[in-house]
Amino acid sequence: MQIQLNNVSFTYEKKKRKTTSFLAPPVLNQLHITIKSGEMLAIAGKSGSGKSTFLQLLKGFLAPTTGNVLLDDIDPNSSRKPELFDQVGYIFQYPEHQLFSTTVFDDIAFGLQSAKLPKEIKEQKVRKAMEVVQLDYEEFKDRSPFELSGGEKRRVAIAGVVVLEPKLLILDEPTAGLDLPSRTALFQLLHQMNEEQGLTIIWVSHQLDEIVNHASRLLALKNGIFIADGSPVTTLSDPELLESFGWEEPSALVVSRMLRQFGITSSNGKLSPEEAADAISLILNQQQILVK
Amino acid sequence: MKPSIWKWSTRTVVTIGIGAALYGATSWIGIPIAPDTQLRPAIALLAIFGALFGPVVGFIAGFIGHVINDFIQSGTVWWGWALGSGITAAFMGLIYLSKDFNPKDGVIKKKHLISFIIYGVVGIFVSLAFSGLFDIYAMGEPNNKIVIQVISAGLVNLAVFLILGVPAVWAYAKRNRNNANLTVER
Amino acid sequence: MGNNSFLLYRKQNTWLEQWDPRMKITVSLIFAASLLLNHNLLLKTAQIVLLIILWWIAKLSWRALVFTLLSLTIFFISTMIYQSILITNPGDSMIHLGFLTYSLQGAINGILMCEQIAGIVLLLSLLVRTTSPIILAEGLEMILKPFKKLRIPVHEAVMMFTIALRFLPILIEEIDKIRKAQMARGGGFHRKGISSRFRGIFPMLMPLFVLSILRAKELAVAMESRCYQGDEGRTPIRLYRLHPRDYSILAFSVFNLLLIFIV
Amino acid sequence: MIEIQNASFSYTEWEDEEDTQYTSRVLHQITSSIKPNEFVALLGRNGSGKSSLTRLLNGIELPSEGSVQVEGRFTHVSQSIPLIRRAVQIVFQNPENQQVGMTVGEDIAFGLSNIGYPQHQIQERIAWAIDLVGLDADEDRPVTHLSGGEQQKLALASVLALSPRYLILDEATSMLDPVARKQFVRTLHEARKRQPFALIYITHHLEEVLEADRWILFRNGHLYLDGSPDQFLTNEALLSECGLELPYYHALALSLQGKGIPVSTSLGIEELRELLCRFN
Ligand SMILES: Nc1ncnc2c1ncn2[C@@H]1O[C@H](COP(=O)(O)OP(=O)(O)OP(=O)(O)O)[C@@H](O)[C@H]1O
Ligand SMILES: Nc1ncnc2c1ncn2[C@@H]1O[C@H](COP(=O)(O)OP(=O)(O)OP(=O)(O)O)[C@@H](O)[C@H]1O
Ligand SMILES: [Mg+2]
Ligand SMILES: [Mg+2]
Repeated sequence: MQIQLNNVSFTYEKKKRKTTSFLAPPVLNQLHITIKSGEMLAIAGKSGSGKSTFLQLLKGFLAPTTGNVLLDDIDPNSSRKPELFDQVGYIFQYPEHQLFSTTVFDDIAFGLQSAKLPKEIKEQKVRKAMEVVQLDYEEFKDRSPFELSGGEKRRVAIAGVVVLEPKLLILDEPTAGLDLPSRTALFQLLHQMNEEQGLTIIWVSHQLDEIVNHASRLLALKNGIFIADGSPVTTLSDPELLESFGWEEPSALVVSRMLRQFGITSSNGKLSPEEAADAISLILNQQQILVK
Repeated sequence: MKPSIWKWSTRTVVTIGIGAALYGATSWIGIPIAPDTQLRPAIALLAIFGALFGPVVGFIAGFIGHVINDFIQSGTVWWGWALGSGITAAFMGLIYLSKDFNPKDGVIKKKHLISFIIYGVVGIFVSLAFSGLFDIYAMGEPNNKIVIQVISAGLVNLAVFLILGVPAVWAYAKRNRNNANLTVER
Repeated sequence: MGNNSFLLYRKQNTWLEQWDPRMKITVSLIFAASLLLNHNLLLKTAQIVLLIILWWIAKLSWRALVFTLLSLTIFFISTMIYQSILITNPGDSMIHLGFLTYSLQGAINGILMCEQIAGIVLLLSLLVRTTSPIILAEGLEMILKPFKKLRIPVHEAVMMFTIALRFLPILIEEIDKIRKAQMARGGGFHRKGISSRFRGIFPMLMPLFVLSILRAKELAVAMESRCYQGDEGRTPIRLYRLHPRDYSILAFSVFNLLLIFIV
Repeated sequence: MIEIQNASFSYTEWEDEEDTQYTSRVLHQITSSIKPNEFVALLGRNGSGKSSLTRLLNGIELPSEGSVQVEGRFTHVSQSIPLIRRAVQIVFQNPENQQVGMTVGEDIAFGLSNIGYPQHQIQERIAWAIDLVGLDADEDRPVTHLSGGEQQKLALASVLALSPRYLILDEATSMLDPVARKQFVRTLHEARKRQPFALIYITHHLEEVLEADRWILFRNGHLYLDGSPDQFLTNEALLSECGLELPYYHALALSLQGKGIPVSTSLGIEELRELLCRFN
């Protein structure tokens, strides 16, 4: 699904007749942006810079103060078709905001209700969704989603949305609180859905290496506008941009660049530690000067 | 074990506070069924609160919830009706006092349901009679108008209590029975 | 809805807001008493005018005033009808208003009654619109302090009230959140039609209830783990001191009460 | 000193009949201790029992077997609970559950008021705490108008204001941006220098706890291993078993060492450059 934002601004203060309201700058300021179908888009920025607000605009939870949001060239807000937003899957910043049923099974299956599927298929789908978030079906299906650990809640929340097979998936800091295996599994799943179904994925993250590893495009939000928009590798090795956020360049990029400078590698992307080690040892071995 | 009805732990204080807020918040939801009469699901909450936490907690939560809701919606409090909300919840909470009733552990029997319904029905009409009399004496309201109001409000509340409140308590208890069975080892 | 806009109080730092909350509550009570005891048309009208002037001083919106009064119209009308039927002394001169017939005394009684209701409503509105709920609660607790000696749980009651006030907007938002969460899963049955709205209520009510109970549990834990143990050893968050201003307001309201008996 | 002796724990909501036992035991016979001023990291996979353990430390929950002692006081003695709570403060995983006040200022003041903080200093203390965590909001801001990260900052501020001797942070920085997180860790260390307190830090990211004195690894409710970070940093298999990822440079160093290239474990960019220069 393609998304287009035309001149979108947003402010939480309602317009009042009195003057005070326009003193505060808007949270989002005149955004112009197109997100193409099948992108893996990461969004980064300071706490409180408006990332969650931006995502809520895309899901229709909030309506822009000015400008419009187009989903596949239709503006659901002005054309009174809010059901278009139903194609968007949304995972909240706090999983508690997402859970409401009395058992994990019911919670995950909630979205399947309207489809009127036979019981076995429903169960199968739930089982599969729980599998991808690494929750054991038998152990968890009858437990209350509120009596789980933080990471387990997060996984239930993700499963409940993934099971719907949306056309656009929005995740607000999905990896906060997840351990490594579930993070890996989550991204494996996202990549798979992205490649096989052409699903558009948008997520917020504070982990720069995660962005470098998984995003095809990065939007960096500051003072209500996207001050950078492009491939994560180039964006995150741009000293000026890093400076303006106070970020440190991800180690993978630093090392890869150094290896490039030394002519050890020619790839202009990023290297995992193993790849870097391989390249280094290869070159050292080639030069036959490995001192023992 | 059920805690005593007079215990004022932090937990109780907070539960009453949030219960009151909940009653107030759901009072915002109303489905108009006839001019001047609304189906307010909030009354079902009083039932759940009374049944789960007893008459005292129910009374205070209902009373405070009503007061606050009145404050916010119009800036005025109709004390008679607020006390009435409390009384309704207190009556529904009488079920809490019967010894083997324990919805938190999933213990609820047919006879409980019957007495629960009786308490509820009595509660609804006692409280409305009270509110009506309160209005007549304290606010100098004309009484024939009040009588009509009391009867129609009573019927509506009764319907909500029977359609939403009773099944909700039943569902809550049933859900806990399932859970309890699952977690017990032998 | 959304936000806290439905909390009536908004910080404006007007003159009325600076009054000591204890005094404000006391004065309101005295004023309410004088409204109830007063049966002089002129005096009562003056009191209403005074309240409206205070409304203006507090920089409250006129729309809110009109709205508050409009919400009472049913009571005004029913009271006036009631008075017309009830009090008819033979021999009184009659006033005809449309289909209603009044004796002079009846009309005055009706107006007095309406003024009484309006006055009390305005008074309460003024109180809650010019005082932050927390300050109001603290004031109430200080006034009721003597009752603590009688082992009446004043602190607990005030705490409940405060929590209820704090959570009301949050729970209303929570309703919205549950709706959003169900929407996030493609459930769209909160949109059109009365019947579907009714069907939408049960799936909302249960989660809301369960969530609130959970909230209560978590909040109790959070409060206790931040060292809360009832009102033992608590210091009030704010310092309250009575200024000459507060005493003069008290004096005025007592004078107002006495005036009724003099006239 | 916090001493945990043989503590087991299960979430028992319904504990009436004596002969019922619950399978949901989440902690199994934990024995450990935390010394004053120590910096300890609790690590482990989701659901391994980290948060549950922290709830035992200030008496929110009591162990079903064994005991927990804080500065010589048992948590199951109800008279000592107030003193224990003064000493041990927790920032919970979900900051929303922690907010008591309606505005930022009231929330911070709540704890201060409970401990009988001198009235005339409360305002000052609130400002101090807001400043300490770098919260970009004045004290009249309603808590419901804060973003996810700002809520975490508020939770930290209201707990730091009470100057605890043991501070437990349960993934308290998971929603802060890298700068805020670094700044926060710096302020914590500053604060600890001025007025030492023990720090118990839960996270899923090892970079944040490289400076810790001790790492405690959890697995399925068992205290699995307890030792200095250096001990674990060379054992990638063990760490990944506990759901942890080595920081980039550590992983690189391990890989290089595996290939027989002599680099130190604390490999940094400078060392790498030197290595490459030497051979080029
Ligand atoms: N309901 C609200 N009412 C008023 N202001 C709000 C509301 N929600 C958020 N804000 C403010 O709007 C700004 C943007 O908030 P948003 O939640 O979008 O930030 P964010 O980028 O997601 O931050 P984080 O990474 O901390 O979650 C913040 O300054 C926040 O304080
Ligand atoms: N309130 C509760 N009632 C019942 N069981 C619970 C409750 N909270 C947690 N559990 C269970 O206890 C176990 C340990 O949970 P805990 O919260 O301590 O994990 P954790 O190590 O903090 O994990 P995470 O990294 O995901 O936060 C989990 O299996 C969880 O399902
Ligand atoms: Mg956010
Ligand atoms: Mg946890």
